[in-house]
Amino acid sequence: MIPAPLTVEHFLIVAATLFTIGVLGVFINRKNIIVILMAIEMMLLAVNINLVAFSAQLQDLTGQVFVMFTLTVAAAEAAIGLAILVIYFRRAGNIEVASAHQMKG
Amino acid sequence: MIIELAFYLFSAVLIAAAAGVVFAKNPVHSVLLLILCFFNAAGLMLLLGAEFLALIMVIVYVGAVAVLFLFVVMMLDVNFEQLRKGFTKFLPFGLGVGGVLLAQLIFVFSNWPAMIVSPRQPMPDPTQVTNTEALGRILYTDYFYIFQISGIILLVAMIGAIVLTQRTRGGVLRQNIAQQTQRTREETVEMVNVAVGAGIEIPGDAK
Amino acid sequence: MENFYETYAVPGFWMLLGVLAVTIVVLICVAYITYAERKVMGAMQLRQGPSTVGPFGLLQPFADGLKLMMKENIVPTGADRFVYYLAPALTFVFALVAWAVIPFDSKLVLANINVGVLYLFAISSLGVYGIILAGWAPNSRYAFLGGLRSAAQMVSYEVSLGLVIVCVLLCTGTLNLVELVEAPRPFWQWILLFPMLVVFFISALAETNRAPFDLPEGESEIVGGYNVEYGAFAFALFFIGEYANMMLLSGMTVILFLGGWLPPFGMDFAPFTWIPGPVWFLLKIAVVLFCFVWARATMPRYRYDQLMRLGWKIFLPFSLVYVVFVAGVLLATNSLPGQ
Amino acid sequence: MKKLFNSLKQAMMAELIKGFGMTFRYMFRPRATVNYPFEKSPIAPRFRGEHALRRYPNGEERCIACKLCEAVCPAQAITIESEPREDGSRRTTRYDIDMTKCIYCGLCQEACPVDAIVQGPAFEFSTETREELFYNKDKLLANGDRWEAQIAANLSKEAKFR
Repeated sequence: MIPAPLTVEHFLIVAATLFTIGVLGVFINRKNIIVILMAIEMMLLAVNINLVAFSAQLQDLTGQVFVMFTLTVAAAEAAIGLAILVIYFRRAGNIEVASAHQMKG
Repeated sequence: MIIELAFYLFSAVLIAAAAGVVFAKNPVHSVLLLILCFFNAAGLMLLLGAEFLALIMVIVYVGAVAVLFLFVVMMLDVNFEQLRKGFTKFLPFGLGVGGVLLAQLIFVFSNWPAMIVSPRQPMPDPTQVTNTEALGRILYTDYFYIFQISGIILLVAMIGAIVLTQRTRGGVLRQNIAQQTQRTREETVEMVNVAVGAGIEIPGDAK
Repeated sequence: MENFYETYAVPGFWMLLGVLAVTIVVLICVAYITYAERKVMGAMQLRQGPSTVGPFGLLQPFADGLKLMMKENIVPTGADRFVYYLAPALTFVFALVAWAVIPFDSKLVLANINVGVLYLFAISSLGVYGIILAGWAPNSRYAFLGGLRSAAQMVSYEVSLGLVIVCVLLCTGTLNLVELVEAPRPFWQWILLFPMLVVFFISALAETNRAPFDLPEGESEIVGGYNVEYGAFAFALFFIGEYANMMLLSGMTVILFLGGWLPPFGMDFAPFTWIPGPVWFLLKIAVVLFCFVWARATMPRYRYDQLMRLGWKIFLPFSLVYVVFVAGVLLATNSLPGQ
Repeated sequence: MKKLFNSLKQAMMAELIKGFGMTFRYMFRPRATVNYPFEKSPIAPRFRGEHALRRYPNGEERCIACKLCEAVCPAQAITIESEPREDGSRRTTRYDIDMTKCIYCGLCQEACPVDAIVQGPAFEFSTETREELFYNKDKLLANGDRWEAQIAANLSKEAKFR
C-alpha cells in the first residue's frame, strides 16, 4: 500500500516531471549523444517509478516484475549504445549525431 | 510526517538532479547527477515498499551502468564545448514540447479514475512474505519465459558489445600460463660439457 | 507536540547514539588495523614495525592522524574543485554507511532490514566512485590511469563476488543478515562453500585494492595512482575509507562464511558461550584481516592483464559453475531452504 | 605422470600455500633489524661520513692550501683561498665545502698529502635549512677537534693498506 498521507498522484507527478525533463534533454542536447543516452535512462527511470507506484496502488506485483525487465533492457541498451558510441568515435573522431548519417550504406 | 518529509526530499532532489543532468556543462557532472537521480528514485521505491527493486536498481544502474557512462565520458577525448552549440537554439523548442507533454501527463493523472481492478498477481501481506520472496515466487513461475528472454537479451547485448568494441592487435606476445607452469626441468634444461673454444649451438637459435 | 516527542525525538536520539557508537568502534578498529598491519608485516619481514610512539608504538595511528590533519591541503590547478573534495568524502562515507546493517549480535544491529545482503553488495559496489572520481578530478595523468585501472578492476571482481554471495543465499534462503547467520547449516554445507570462501576472499582483496591486486596504487609505475594528488586530510579520508572497506569486506566474509557472532566450529558449549557475540564477531574479523595482511606480506603484485584474466576467465566461470553445482547438490539432497 | 602430478599440485595451489607457510614461520623469527636511533651498528674504519679538517698535535692546522682536494673534487664542492702568513707558512684563509653538492666519494681525503681533510665517522648531521650545510673552515676545524680521537684511530688502522 502507498504509505498513508501520500497518494498515487504524488508519485505520478514526480514521474511525469522526470519524464518531461528526459524528453527536454533529448531535444536540447541534440548534438551530444552521451547526454541523450542519459536522458533516455532518465525516461526509463520515470516509467519505472510509475510502474512501482501503480503496483503499490493496485496491490499487484506485475508492475514490479515488469520493472525488472525494464531494468534488464535498459542495461543492455546502455551497454550496446555506448559500444556503438565508442566505435563511432574511433571511426569519426567525434560524437556528433548530425554527422551520423555518413554511417549509412 | 516523516514519510511525507522523505517523499518531498527525495522527489525534490530527484527533479533537481534530473534538471542538472540535462543542463550541466560538464558531462562528468551530468553522470554524477544521474547517479544522484537513481539514488533518489531508489528512495522513492523504498517508500512504495519495493525494497528489492530499489536495491537492485542501485546495484545495476549506479554500480554498473553509470560506471560505464563515466568510463566513456572520461576516456573519449570529445570536445564537449562544441557539442553544446545548438543548446540555446533548441531550448525554446524543447521547452515547448516538454511543457505540452508535462501538461498532458498531469491532466491525465489528475483525472485518473479510481480503479477497482482485481489484481492479476495479488501482493501478499508484506509482514508475512518479504518483497523479495514474493517477487521470486512469481518471477520463476508465471513469468519464467519472459525471465529467460531477458537473460537472452543480456547475453546478446554482452556478445554485441564485445564484438563491437574488440580490436585485435597484431604483434602482441600472449602469455600461456598453463604452458609455463607445465614445463618440467627435463624439457627445458640440458647440461652440456662444452669444449674450450668450441662454442655451442643453441637449439632455438639454429636459424 | 507530545506525540512528536514520543514518536520521533526519543527513538531518533537512541538511533543517533547507536550510529555514533558503531562509527566510533569502526574508526578505532581502523586506526588499530593500520597499526596491526605494520606490526605483522614487520614481523613477517623480520623488521620491527612501529615501536616508538607510546608503549609498543600503540599511539602511532594517532600520531599519523595528527600529522595528516596538520598538513596543508594543496588543490592542483585545473582540478575540478567540487569533485576533488567530493571523492574522498564519498569513499569515507560509503565505507561507514554499510555498517548500518552489519549485525554484531542477533540483537545488536542498527537496521535489521530484509534485504541486508543486497544493501551490503550495493554499497560495496559504490566504493568505486570515490576512486574513479579521485582519478579524474585532479586533472593528472597518473591519477587518471590509477582511477581507470581501479574502476575496471572493481567492476570485474564484483561479478564473481555477486555469484559467490548467490551460492551462500542458496544455502540459507534469506537476504536478512541476522537470519542468514542463524540459518541452520549442516556441517557439509560449510565444506561445500569452502571454495567459495577462497574465491570471495581473493575477490575481496581485489575489491579493496589490496596487495597483490594493488595495481591502482602501483607506486612503482603510476606513483600512487588515484591518490597521488591528495594530501593532508583528504588523503586521511581515503586512507580511513580504504581500511574501513577492508574491515567491511572481512565482516561480510565472517557473516557469509564464518558464522558471524556464533562461536566457531559450532562449539556452543561451556567456555565458548561465555564470550559474548560481538567479541567473537570482532575476533573473526581480526582473523580475516590478518589474512589480508598475510597475503600482502607474501605475494608480489599482479600484472594488469593477469589480474583481468584471473577475474574474467577463472573466477567468473568457476563461481558460475559452482552456483549451478551448489543448487544441484541442495536439490539432490533435498535441503533447499524453505521446503 | 609427472605432468599430471604437477597440474594437480597447481590446482591445489601448493606453491601458494608454501609461500604463505613461509611468511607465517618467519613471523616468529627474531628481528634482523637494529632499533636505529637507540641502537647503532658498528661503522667501518673506511666509512666516508661528514668532513673534518685535522690539526697537528701542537694545535697547528694541517692544511697547507695545496688545493689538490679542490682540483680532484668531482662535484666541485670545495672552495679554497689562501694567503701566506706572517711567518711565511702557506695556510688557507677560506676552506668551504658545500655539503649539498658533496657526493661523499672520498677523493679529497685520498688526494690530501698531509691527511688534513678527512671524512669522519659522523653521518647524523641533517639540518633544517640548506644554509647550515654550507660548511666553512671553522665548522670543519671544529669537526676535526671533535672527532680527532676516532679519526686518528681509524687512520692508524688503515695505515698499512695505503
